[in-house]
Amino acid sequence: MFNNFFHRMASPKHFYRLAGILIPWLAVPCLLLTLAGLYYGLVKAPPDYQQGDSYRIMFIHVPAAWMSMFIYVVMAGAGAIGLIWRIKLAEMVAISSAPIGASFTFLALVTGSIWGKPMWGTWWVWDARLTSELILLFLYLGVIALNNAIDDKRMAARAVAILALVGVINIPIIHYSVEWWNTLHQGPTVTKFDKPSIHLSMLIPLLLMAVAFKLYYAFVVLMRARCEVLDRERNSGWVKELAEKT
Amino acid sequence: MTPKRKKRIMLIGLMLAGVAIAAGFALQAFNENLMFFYTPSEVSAGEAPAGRMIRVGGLVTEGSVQRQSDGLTVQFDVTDNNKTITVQYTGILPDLFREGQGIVAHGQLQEDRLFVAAEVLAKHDENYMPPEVADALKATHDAATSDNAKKVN
Amino acid sequence: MNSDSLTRAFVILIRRDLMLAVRHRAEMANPILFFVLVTSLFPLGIGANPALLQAVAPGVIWVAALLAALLSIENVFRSDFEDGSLEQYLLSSHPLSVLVLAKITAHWLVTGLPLLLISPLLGILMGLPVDAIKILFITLLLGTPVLSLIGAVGVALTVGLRKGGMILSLLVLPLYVPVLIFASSAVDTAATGLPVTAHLSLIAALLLLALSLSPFATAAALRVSLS
Amino acid sequence: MTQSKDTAALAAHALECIRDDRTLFSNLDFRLEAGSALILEGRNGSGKTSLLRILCGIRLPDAGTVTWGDTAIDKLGPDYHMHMAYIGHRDGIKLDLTPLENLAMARALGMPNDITLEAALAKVDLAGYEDVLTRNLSAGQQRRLALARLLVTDTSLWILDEPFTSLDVHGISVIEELLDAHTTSGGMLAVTSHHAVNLQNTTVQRINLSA
Repeated sequence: MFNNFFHRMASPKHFYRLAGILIPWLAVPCLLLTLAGLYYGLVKAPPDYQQGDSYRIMFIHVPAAWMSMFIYVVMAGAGAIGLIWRIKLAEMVAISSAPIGASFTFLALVTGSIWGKPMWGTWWVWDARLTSELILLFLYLGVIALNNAIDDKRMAARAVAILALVGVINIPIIHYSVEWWNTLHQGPTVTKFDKPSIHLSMLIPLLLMAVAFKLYYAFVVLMRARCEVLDRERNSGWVKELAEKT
Repeated sequence: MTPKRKKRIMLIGLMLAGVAIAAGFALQAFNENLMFFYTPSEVSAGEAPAGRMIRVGGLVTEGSVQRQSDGLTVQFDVTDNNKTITVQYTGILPDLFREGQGIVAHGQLQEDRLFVAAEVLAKHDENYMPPEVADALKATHDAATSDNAKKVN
Repeated sequence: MNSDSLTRAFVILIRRDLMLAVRHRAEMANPILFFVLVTSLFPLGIGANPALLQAVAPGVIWVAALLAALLSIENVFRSDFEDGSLEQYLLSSHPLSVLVLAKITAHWLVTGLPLLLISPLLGILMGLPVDAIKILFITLLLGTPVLSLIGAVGVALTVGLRKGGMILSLLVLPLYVPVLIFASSAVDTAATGLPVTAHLSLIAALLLLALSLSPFATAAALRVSLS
Repeated sequence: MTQSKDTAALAAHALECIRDDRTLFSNLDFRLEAGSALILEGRNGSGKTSLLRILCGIRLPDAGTVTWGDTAIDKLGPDYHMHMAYIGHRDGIKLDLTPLENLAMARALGMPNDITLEAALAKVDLAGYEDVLTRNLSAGQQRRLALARLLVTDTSLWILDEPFTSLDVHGISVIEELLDAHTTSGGMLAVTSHHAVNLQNTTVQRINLSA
């Protein structure tokens, strides 16, 4: 019963319509939050007592790094759902997530590097966080390459799901393994239990940007998945109808 | 229950057992000192081996940094707010190196308890605040450093 | 249909693969030659300074072993895919994951074991102390099966592709990183005379984890690749 | 979960197969009973091989299900595979093993029966070749060796993709006899062939995928 409902909700046609409605409702708040976050982060927030103004890159760097991991987990989770319950939609979400995740990972690496130059005196160090983020980028690239290499879409989706799952098991292992080189990267700031060791005036723009990034991911993944749906269902009646209408 | 299904359950059981034992091994490994990282207290208590490459971490004691006449060799004290050890390093120090800052030194402990570092890494801490807040905090919370020492690890 | 027949299938499959390997002796030698050659290129490339060599030896030997494993791993399913044997494993009345484990075991015996046996010689060439050579041997003993097990998943995902080789390294190399770090730092630590039991138990943990999960992932990937 | 040979049946329900944007077949239904044969006909690329691979459970259908004794085959897994044998385009034999070694492997992978490996080879007219490397056999002999795999395990459903490829007239009649014997003893057969398949004692059901 539940299963039936779920399958119907996840039917490509239904999803295509629903996503079309949702996208503007995600994109507009995303834009507003980004503007607000940038304004509070770059203009309103005071300079840091130690790092001066250069810490401000954190408002891009930190949310991007969060997203890079969050998206990988979403991708693996969607892949698993697609693999186990054969829900096509989950497969499409998994595949659509990979390039977005790779972009956020790349963004986190680049901004981190720009931040590292004034702070550590070097663009790059083989530090634990940096290295595991770099490997995460390779994992994403592997997923994308595998998806591109397999012609059959259905087969590609299942292969990608397996690879993403293997990767998700490995991420904590990779993370701990690279911690063996003593780490230069700071410890967690916001998630510490007692109280975030960041001043409220800096925390607010950081959280605004984090939510904006999440919304960005949500509407871009929906857009990509919509394209994926059209591509995969291009022979079905409803897509042909849609094509004729426009 | 068909024999096939029994076999399948057996395989899954084996798999879970493997994962569990793997976790056991990993936990055991993490209980030991993997990184050969020691605090000044541990060094003072004689827990750190001499003459071998180890890591020592802590805060640079205020006013302890002394440059030697060659201009490159630096000597400073590192503390965890309990015990203090003296570190000697020859080379260029990282930009973030300053008194009161957390550092990690990689090197050898000499017989005379002097730690000769081959490498010194500075850590920028995870605190973000405007300068005035930092000043205020410093004035009121001198004891907060004990908390910081822990984070350096 | 008891577990006896499963054990028999497991043993027969390993024996058959070993027999095939013996009938292709020349191919068997390739990974090990590669391993020795790559390692001996380093003294030529970076100079024969003993202190320097000893410092890089653990990393160099392990990277060479890793590349040798990567080069040879494709054969684990390639010929079976081409002649249709893979379909027959899939349609066997035994669980595919067990057959896959047999294939990986045979492959390790043919390619991983020789690397292991020749590694002390390379350790001597690179000027490692005896204690470190012992640890090098143990890390290879525990680590090379992990390379085969992880590699098999990658091969299973790419076996049906025309240009599988390049993608294979992209898929597999990032996953090899933990083994490389744990193993080479174990040898490194041993060379400075410190105890390495913690490192070794971590590599053992990796081996057990790979042993328990990889056959299932590989089997699932093979089903996808053949569909 | 052992079905006796006469109760089990293979059935396809509303099967659909799409490849490269082309619907090869859709809404395909049939039922294959013990003692009968299914012969698939159709042009090249009409989906015969795809259908056989779907029946094996190697390939997933784009819609519909295949059942064995009223249970979907992807639920049965090895419980289904122990009842069936498949010979595809590729022989699934190792050229660097002897015929005997090849058959020993095939037997270990399935449910062994009582026939000796030598007798199985004799049945496909390969007596005397037991210890020759398969590489040195002719293409027709290699194909017959592949078909000999059907004999060394205890299976009721044979799925054969172009079994007569590279066989000469004599070879074809040898194999046809084997197939006929299999169905008359209660076995099932799903086969594609460019040649006319001549099964005298078997109920034959034909499906033309090009139609």
